[in-house]
Amino acid sequence: MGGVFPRWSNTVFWIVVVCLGLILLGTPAFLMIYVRTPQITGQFKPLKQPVEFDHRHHVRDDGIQCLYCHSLAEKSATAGIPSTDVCMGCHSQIWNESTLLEPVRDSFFSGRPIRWNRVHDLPDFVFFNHSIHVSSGIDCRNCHGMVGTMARVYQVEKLTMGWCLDCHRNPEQFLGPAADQPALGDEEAQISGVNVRGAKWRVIPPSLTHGEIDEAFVPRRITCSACHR
Amino acid sequence: MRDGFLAELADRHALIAAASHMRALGYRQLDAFSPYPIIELEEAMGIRRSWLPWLILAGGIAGAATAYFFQWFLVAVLYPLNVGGRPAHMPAAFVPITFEMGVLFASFAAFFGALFFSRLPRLWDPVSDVDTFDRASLDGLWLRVGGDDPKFSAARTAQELRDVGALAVRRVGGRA
Amino acid sequence: MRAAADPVLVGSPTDGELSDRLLAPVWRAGGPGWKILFLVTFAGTLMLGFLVSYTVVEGIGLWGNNIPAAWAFAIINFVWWIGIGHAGTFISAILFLFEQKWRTSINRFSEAMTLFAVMQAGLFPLLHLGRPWFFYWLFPYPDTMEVWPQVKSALPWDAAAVSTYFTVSLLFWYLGLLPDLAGVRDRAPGKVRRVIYGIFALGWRGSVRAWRHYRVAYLILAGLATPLVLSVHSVVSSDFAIGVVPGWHSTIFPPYFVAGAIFSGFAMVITLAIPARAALGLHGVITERHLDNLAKMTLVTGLAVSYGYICEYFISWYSGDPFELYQYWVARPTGPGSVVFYLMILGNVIVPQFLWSKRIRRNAKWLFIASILINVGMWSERFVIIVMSLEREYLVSKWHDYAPTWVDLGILTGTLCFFLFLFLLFLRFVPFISASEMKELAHELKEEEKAANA
Amino acid sequence: MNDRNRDTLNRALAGDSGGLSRREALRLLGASAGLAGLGACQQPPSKKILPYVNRPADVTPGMPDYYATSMVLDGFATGLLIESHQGRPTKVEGNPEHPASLGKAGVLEQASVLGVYDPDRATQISHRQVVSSWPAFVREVARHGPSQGLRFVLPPQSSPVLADLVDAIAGHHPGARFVYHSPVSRKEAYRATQAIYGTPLEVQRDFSRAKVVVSFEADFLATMPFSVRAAHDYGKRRHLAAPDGDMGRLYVVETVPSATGSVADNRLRSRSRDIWRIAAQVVSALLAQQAQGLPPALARQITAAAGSVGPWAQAVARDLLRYPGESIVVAGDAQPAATHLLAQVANHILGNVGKSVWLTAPAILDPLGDHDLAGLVSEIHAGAVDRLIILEGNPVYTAPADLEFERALARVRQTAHVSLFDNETSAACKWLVPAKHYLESWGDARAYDGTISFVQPLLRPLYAARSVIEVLGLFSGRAVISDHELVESYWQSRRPIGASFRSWWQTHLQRGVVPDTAAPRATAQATWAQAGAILASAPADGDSLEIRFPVSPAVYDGRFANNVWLQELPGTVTRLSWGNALLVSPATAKAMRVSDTDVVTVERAGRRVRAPILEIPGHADGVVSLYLGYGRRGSERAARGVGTNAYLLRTTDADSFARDVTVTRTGEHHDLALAQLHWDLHDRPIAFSTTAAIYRANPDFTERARGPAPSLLPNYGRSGNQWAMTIDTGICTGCSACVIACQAENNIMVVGRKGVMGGREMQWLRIDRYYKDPSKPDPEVIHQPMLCQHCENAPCEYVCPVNATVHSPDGLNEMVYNRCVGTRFCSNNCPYKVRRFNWFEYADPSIRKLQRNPDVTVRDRGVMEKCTYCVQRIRRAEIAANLGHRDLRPGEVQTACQQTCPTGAIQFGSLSHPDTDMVRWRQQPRQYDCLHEVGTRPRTQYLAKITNPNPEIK
Repeated sequence: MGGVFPRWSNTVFWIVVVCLGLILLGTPAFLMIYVRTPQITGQFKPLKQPVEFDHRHHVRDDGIQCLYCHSLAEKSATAGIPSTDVCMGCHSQIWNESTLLEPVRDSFFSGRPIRWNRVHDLPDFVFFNHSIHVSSGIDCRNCHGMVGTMARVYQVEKLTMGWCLDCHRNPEQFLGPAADQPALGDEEAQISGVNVRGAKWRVIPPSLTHGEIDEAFVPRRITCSACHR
Repeated sequence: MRDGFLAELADRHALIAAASHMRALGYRQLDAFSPYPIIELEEAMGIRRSWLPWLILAGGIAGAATAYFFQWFLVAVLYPLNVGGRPAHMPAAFVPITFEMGVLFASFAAFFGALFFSRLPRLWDPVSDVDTFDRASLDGLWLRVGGDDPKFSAARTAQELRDVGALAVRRVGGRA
Repeated sequence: MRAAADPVLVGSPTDGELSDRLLAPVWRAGGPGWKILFLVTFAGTLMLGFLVSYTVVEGIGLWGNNIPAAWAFAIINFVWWIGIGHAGTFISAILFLFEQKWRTSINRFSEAMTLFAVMQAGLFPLLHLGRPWFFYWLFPYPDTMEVWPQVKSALPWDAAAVSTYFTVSLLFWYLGLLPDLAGVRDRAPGKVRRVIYGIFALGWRGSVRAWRHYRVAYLILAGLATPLVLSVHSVVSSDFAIGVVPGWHSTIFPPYFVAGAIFSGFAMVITLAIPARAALGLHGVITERHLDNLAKMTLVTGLAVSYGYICEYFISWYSGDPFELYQYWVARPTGPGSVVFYLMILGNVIVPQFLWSKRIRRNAKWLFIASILINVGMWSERFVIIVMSLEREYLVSKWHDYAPTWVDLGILTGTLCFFLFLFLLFLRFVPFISASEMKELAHELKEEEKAANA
Repeated sequence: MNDRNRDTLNRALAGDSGGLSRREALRLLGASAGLAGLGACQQPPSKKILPYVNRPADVTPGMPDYYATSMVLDGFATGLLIESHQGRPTKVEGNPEHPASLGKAGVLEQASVLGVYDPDRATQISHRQVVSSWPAFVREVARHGPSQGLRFVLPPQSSPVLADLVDAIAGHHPGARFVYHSPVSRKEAYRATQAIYGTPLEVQRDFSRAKVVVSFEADFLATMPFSVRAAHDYGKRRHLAAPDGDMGRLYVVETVPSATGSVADNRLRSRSRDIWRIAAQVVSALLAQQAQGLPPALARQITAAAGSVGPWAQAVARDLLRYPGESIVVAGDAQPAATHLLAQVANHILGNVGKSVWLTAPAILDPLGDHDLAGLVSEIHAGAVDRLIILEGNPVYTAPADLEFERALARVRQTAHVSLFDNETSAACKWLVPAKHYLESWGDARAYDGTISFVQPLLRPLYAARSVIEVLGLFSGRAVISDHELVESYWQSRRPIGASFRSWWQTHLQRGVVPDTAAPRATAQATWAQAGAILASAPADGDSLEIRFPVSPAVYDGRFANNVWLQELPGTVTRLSWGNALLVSPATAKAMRVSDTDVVTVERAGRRVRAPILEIPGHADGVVSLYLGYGRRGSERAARGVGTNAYLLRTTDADSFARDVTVTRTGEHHDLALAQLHWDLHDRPIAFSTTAAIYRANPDFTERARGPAPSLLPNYGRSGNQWAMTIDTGICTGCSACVIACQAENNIMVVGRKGVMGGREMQWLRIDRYYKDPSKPDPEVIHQPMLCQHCENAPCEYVCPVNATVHSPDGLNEMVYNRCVGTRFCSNNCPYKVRRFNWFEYADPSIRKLQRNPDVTVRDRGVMEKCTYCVQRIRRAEIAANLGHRDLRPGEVQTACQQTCPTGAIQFGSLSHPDTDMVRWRQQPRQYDCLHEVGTRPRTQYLAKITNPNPEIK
């Protein structure tokens, strides 16, 4: 009767086997890579905001410091989106008839808050506290990037747990020089608008070991309940 | 061994006799097909011991070592945590997974090694085009002489096969 | 061998006859009995699918579990099924190593039984999770959290053991199946069937070189599967033995679990073999000798299980631990659900004693009934260990009784149906007795006979 | 302040508040990921942030604020601090400056925060079930000329503002009458003091110094007014610092086991109607030793009434006489005036009056209840009432059954109910005006001791609600309407001379209390004028079956019945949640041939109810009892149909206990949602107790359950703060305030009756109740607060396959919800069974979610949870300390349970602060670890319960 398989079936068989193998191994590999892409982490996506607020203008051109508007960053868990009256503090005087500022005036006079779109969003089970990071000497830019160069703000860092741990395991790498040394080149400071570090913040000298940092500063760098409660 | 002759034998004793006879005649590119394993045939054809066991051993050791290394590296080095007061590196707790992975890798080595050494999977082979060869998986017993055997000769070999009791001799491969 | 006393193969069929007889069910249409059973078990499988989805959507609150009995039916079913799986590998691997000829006619379908039982078992560790969609956190993969599994827990051991066990059993089974798949490829009517079986046969042609590697691989896989059989239920037993729960925290658990697993597995083989043999007219290949041997194995392992019980009770008394004393001497015999405890004693201690009798061992009907009782008994044992221990743990204030819900019962029934469903498919589409091994056996027997006659 | 609150609230109601919508998105994420099998590959949709338009200066988003206010219950104020997150009150704590609280809060106060977010609250003014409006109500009901037929029914009141309004109304409507009605009447106590002193007076007691306390059915530690303070003082007094310390002695005579009874050194079970006679026996025994100051006729009457004095009373009297001026004899509100009288006689004989006991003018208006519901009903039937305004309360439900108040209401032309809920009374009234919750109201009140306390709102009313004084204001003829203006203008007119009102007002509002305004000690002399008559009115004895109507320790008289936390709170002694049951002693149950869950019919004077039986060891024989507050049939969904309505058996002449009751079996069964089914210790080393005498002789009686546990495991470093807890079971009364505090702090969901019956309750902290010798008729009770023990060698941790529960360097057993896959192995392996599993999605989607603490994750379905030692508080304090460049101070971190525990039985802190009670306590010899021998090394440790029974009583 003879075989049922023609000669080419060998080739086809192997092609199929290799393809199946690739799919089997490739799918998880692809997914693991995919979750690290900006598509999933939400990086580099400038969000349209109800007000065309331009950080470049305010930070670079006007030299306004982060903490002027995000004033809660050193006191509270949240850095705080400025309330409308903070905007109007200046804009009642300048550009007070600009159409771009219509939503701000609208909010101020109607009492309805401006509905900003969230750029940096952590899951609900993560309790991030701005004040402890800022006061420990973490530069705003470490997490938020060069906001002063962004027209519309976007997320720069991955904000995954692994990314958090990078710093929590080795905080000294991400801390600036001690308070008495100039933190940043003037130009850089000017661009980023970051100038949060003054003498009143406690800065961890990079020479300390983990143990010494534990002892003297933040004792729980990587314990779960530092962030998950 | 793309072409050559395929000779059908009546029973296992005939097959064993034919194989050892052909080997005695100096043929080396011999192969036989049977529906069940015939150990004496391997001896008759002078086939050496398989070294698949060594591959399997290597697979097992590799699996176990990888498993232990990963357990140690992940829980004692990458992210050591205080779990129930236990030390981060706790060899006793790593044993089961190490063992299981050793067995798993060894089994993979055994299965895929056996296929690989048998040159499988191969859906098509010249012999499968031979009529009635399909009985080889049921009750047929066949001896094959490869066309690349230095002693191979289209006329003489067929005759020699008939002489050792082949019920039928068929040409494999080429243009039949 | 005492082959003369009792045949493992009746008559002396030729290779061709054996091929026809053992391969033909693959291309013959199933009878009406098969069809009815198929439909019934298929419906049960659909119900299982529905209940699984229902549980995943609503939460495992649908089950009867509570605190303290946070584990119940799911884990009982898991341990029970995986225990049943043990006999297949035991028969095909350990008996192979001991060159027990009688294993030949039953090893294929006991291995299939193993695979299908492990498939049922594998369902439960997944399903019983509170958040089954995160099951992959039990495996080490580079996640964005940079957190890893905790390998001091017995559950990752379990994941490794069960998946290894399934994989190795599958490879072992498939390797043994290759010659028969080739047989079907070459013998079956119709091209489609030949092509399909041909692809699965991977081009097996029975070359002497292939047989050589095949034999080595098969032997070593059998050698690997042997410690695996022993390790899997040992690991499963550590799911309990590493805990501090009175009734779990016991060093006898690994051997006693392994014995119990093989015990229940043999019982299940008997449960499946007796009806299959009758329905398919295989009295010639599955002879009374097989039943007798299976029953003897059941008796031996059953005695081992009884010994385990005695040890547990002895140690609980000897240690004087008040929690264990209460657990073993009060909670189990007199506590809530003590009926299950007595079912366990009936099935696992009393019923096996009847197997001392040769007449019962060789009587298919009684043996079948005994095997069912043993299966029930082993399920009860897991209930007793898991649920009854948890119901009466350390802290008196949190003693609480457990009662299953209809979802629990439905899922158990569903897995039974799914198991039978797979088994019916197997009987119909896979040569369920190894034709190549039978041929080898037939020749060996012939040689022996010749030698004996000479 | 109000603008701000409205701002936040509007956002929250629109579902826009960051936390809430984020959470829901997460759930969707979970669901879709479940289908796709790819948890990490979904991205939630972009979410909104809504900043303030004008940020108030005193609000820091992300940080809680605390405001002082007071909760008033039947007239008496308890000062509270309310934790508020951007305008959302989330948690109630005691006000340390307030004398009724001293920083502690009870069950009802703790749970009250959920009431403001009750989804079943009345939302709109309605007239005959049709939506109406405030102007219409004002026009139809309030704006009438002076009227003779105007009547008000309201709970007892101590508010000066309200008193002022009452006077104003009396001026405007000369015939108006006020009926102060509460089902929990204290009238008998006032009748007794009136009989002695000629005027009703409040008896004040100082438990912090009493050496011997005798309680005649007074649950002064849990359900009486001022009980939080009493428990605080009692806890301070009773805590035994060393084996030879002095702990005083507490005698309790009672019918139904109560919190107070459960911590008594000597407890005597008695039918309610016999308790006065036991009191008489004690007094009679006292009189035998010491009789001056008492009219001889009265003394003779008492001795005669007492009959022969039993050994118990003799022993108690001898004990009391040992400490003249340092003991307290107290009678319960449910007791007849005779018992109160006898208690006060005892206090006089013992010289306690003026020392441990003194008298003040009552804080509440009309203490004797000159106008009561019975009078009102007869007035109605006489046609004298044309307008009836019911301000809060629920008299249709709570009035004595013989009054048939609902029928009477129908005869009144104009009826209105100002109520939080559309309840039984609202349904019977023509008008329903939603009442403000106290967290939405302005007001004032006096504490039990007379201290002026302020009520200020934490948020604007969620609905079109009005407070009681606003409605009363309508009738006063004054132009001022809002409660804010009423309160402020009243106090402006009464500000202390010379002070600027603004600063005085601001200061005292902030403190919530005006210090040093406790009522002065009354100077009235005991004349004993009507004492004989009171004594003569004491109840007779007899053999008939008695029924007792105790107030529920959870839902009180039923007004809190829709509070799901309270419904799910297991009873202090019954351990029963979601309903009540007919409580009987095992002996009586046997005599009646009934047992647990048997449904019986209880019949009294032609009225009958059906209730399931629950046997309670320690209950008096020959009595059955049924908690008030259940069997509601208003529109409140959580309360409706739960349990049996005991009010149906109550009549005017028998409002706290009654005789001649019959109980018959129906043959039916009703499952009870009991949170604990077993209470025999089986000699297990779980809880320990002994007597002071034995403890003195053998201080090491807990030896087998303490000390280092042997282990093969290496020790982990223990530097820095190491958190730990010590609990003194000796002063735990089982009041369960900690349970509710934990529930509020940690977003613990309720599971309902079925959930509790299925063993799935979620409370992280439970109070286990053990009977030391359960076969005895009156076994000793041990309350053991059971929460995560934070074991150093935690069995739960090493069985988790995914590292979802691990140990922190500061000694916490951490539970990472978001890593949990829900294998539940940890719960199986927890010897203490303190882990809780989310079997379903328990998160309440209703408006109750506004109560949630934003610092604590709301747990998803399928994850484990458990006590965290309030890790959010620890981390917050650490951050604050870090910002302040300092170390944590001892006592800076308090867990929610510790903070509210009235007796201070729970102490929490760091082992690195040796100078704290927490550390000192655990060095006492009576310290033990629960299940020490399992080797878990728990951080939560216990002190054994020590009782000090009178050796003269066998």
